[in-house]
Amino acid sequence: MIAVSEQQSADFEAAAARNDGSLAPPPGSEGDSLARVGDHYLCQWPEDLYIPPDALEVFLETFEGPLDLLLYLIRRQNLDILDIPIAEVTRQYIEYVDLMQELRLELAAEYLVMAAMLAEIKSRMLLPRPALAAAEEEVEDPRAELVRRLQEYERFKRAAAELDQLPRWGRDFFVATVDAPACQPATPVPEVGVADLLAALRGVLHRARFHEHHRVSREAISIRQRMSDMLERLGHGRYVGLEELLTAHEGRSGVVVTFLALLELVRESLVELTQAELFAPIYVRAR
Amino acid sequence: MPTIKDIVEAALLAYGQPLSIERLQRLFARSAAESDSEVPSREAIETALATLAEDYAQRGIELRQVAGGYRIQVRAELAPWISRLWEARPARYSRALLETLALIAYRQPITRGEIEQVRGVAVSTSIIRTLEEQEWIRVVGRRDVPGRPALYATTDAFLAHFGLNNRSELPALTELTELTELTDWTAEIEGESDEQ
Amino acid sequence: MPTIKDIVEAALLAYGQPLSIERLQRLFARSAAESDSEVPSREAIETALATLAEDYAQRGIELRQVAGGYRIQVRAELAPWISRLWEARPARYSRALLETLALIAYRQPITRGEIEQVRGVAVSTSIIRTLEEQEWIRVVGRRDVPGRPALYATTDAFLAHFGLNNRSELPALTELTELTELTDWTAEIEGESDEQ
Repeated sequence: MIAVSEQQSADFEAAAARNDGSLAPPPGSEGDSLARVGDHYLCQWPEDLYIPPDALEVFLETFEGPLDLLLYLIRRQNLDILDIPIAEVTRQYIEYVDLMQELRLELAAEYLVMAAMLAEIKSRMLLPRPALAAAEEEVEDPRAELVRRLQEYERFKRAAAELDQLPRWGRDFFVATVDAPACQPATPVPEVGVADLLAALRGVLHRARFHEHHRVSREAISIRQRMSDMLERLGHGRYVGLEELLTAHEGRSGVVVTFLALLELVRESLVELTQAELFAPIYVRAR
Repeated sequence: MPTIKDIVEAALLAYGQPLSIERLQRLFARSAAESDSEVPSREAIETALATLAEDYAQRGIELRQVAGGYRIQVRAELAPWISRLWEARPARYSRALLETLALIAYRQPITRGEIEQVRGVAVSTSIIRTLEEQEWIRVVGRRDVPGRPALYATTDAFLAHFGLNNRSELPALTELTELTELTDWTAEIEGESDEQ
Repeated sequence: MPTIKDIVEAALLAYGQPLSIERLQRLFARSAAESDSEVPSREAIETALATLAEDYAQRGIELRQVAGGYRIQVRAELAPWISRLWEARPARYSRALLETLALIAYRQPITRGEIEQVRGVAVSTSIIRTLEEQEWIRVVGRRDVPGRPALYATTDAFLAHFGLNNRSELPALTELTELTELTDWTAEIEGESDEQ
C-alpha cells in the first residue's frame, strides 16, 4: 500500500470525519479525500488505482502525458470517447494527479493544465443552460474540444503502435549487401569544354588588362605550342641538331613556326644554341 | 560479357540501398553527361528485375520495391535464424519517439510545437536528435511564424528502414468520428444529480 | 521451410562480412549455449556453400573463401559498371583552375610566377597538382632565372579531353579579342545610354 505521512493520514481522517453521514460533500471538497466509491469517500486507494510507490515513476512514464492518461481512464472503463462522463473522469484524473503530488514526483505542468481544463468543463456543464438557446441555436458541448483532442491523439497513438509493427530493417528483415573489392569509387572529372577554357581566359585577360592580346594571333599560339614541344623534345641538357627540329615535311609555314619558336626560346633564355665552328651544325640545348 | 541481369543484381547487392531504375540505367552509360546508345531501356531493366524476382522466389532473399527504388533483402521468415548473427537485440523505440515519428510521417511538414499540440506534452530534444541521427527525419524548411520554427519531414531512409515504397504505404490513420454524435450532456448532469 | 542453403546464403548476404563455417552452424542452434541436434554438420554447410558457388558461376557475384571464412562479393569483371555507383556528382572546376589552365594552354611554356603575374593572385599548389594529376599539364623545362621555376605546358591528354587534334585548334585569341572588345563596346554604349 501507499505509504502516507502522518500529516496526510490526519488529513484523510479529518476528511473522512467530515464526510461521515449521508450528506453529500459540497462541490470542491472532493479533493480532500482520495477517492469516492458510491456515496462515501475513501482514505485509501481503491484496488484498481493501487500502484506500488516504487513503480509509480515507471507507471508515470508509461503515460505519454495528460491526454494519454485521460485516454487510459476512459478506455479502462470501456467508455465511449464521444460520451465521456466528465464528472467521473475528472475525479479519477485528479486522483492520479494528487497521487503523483503526494509522492512528490516531479509533475509535468501539462498534467495540471489538463486538470484545470477538466475542472472548467465540469463547471460549465453544471451550469444550467437556457432552455430556449438549447432548442434554437447550437451551443457547443463543453467537452467537444477535449474530445477532439483525445480523438486526434488516439489516432496518432494507434499510428505509432502500427508503425512499431511494420517490418523493420534489422529486426524483421535484413538488407542484402556484398563486398565489391574491385570497385573503387571513381573520382569523376568535372565536365569542362573549350568554351569554358576560353571564357576563363577571357575573364582573366579582361581583369588583368592584358595589353598584349592584340598581338597574339593563331600563329602565336602555334609558336607557343611549338616552344613547348621543343622544350619537351630537348629534355634536359641533351643536344639536338637544329636540322632535326626543322623538319621539311611540316612545310614552309611549319618550319617558320619552329624557327620563330626557337628564337622565342632563345630570347626567353630557355634554350641555348651552340655551334662548334662557322657553318658547322647548330645544336640546341635546353638550359 | 555480363548480362544486364548480372549487372543489376551485382549493383543492388553492392549498394545495399534502394536503387531506382534510372540509377541502374546510368550504370551502363559511358559518361555521366551524355545519353548513350548502350544504355538499356527502362523496360530492359524492368525485365531484368522481374527475372531476378523470379529467381529469388524459392530462396531466402527477395526483391522489394522500397523508397522509390529496388533492394534485395532477406525474407522476414528467415529472421529467426539470421538475427542470431548479431549479439544485440534490435533497439526498441519508446512510445514518445514512435508517436513523434508518426506525427511527422503523417502530418509532414510539421513543427515541434504542432507535435506537442497533438501529443499534449513537450517533445524532448533528445527524441528529435535521435530521429535526425537515424536520418529518419530532416528539417525541410521553417514556418513563417514568430521564432521561425523548423518544419520536419521524413526521409527516404525512413521509408527504407520500414520497408515502405512511399508514404502512401503507411498504415491508414483511423478516421475521426463526427462530433455530432456527442450525446446530450444535460442527461449526464441529470444522472449525476440523481446520484447525489 | 527454408533449406540450409537458403539460410546460409541469406546469412552471408545479411552480414556482408566473412562468416566462418562454425558461425554458420551456430545459426541453427536452438540456443547459443547447448549443442543442438538440429545443427547441421560441417559437411552439410560445406555442401551448401559449394552449391551456392555453383549457382553463382554464371552470375555477377561469387563466393570467396577469405581470412575470416566465406563471403559473397561482386566479381572483379563487373567493376566498370559497379564502380559507377559511387561516382560523386562531377564537381565544378573553380574559376582559378580554369584560368590557370587557360593561361597554360595559350601562353605555354609558362611558369607559375608568370601565371600569378597575369592573374594578379597566387596560384595554389593544389590547382597545379590537380591539373598534373589529371595529366592535362606537365613540366617541360625550367626557366633559367633564379629558382629555376618549372615551365608548364599542356599535354596530349589535355588535347584529347577537349577534343582537339592539336593546340592550334584552340579558339584563337583574336576571336577572343573581338569578343572582349565587342562586350567592352556594348558596355560603353550601355553606359552612355544610362547617362542620357
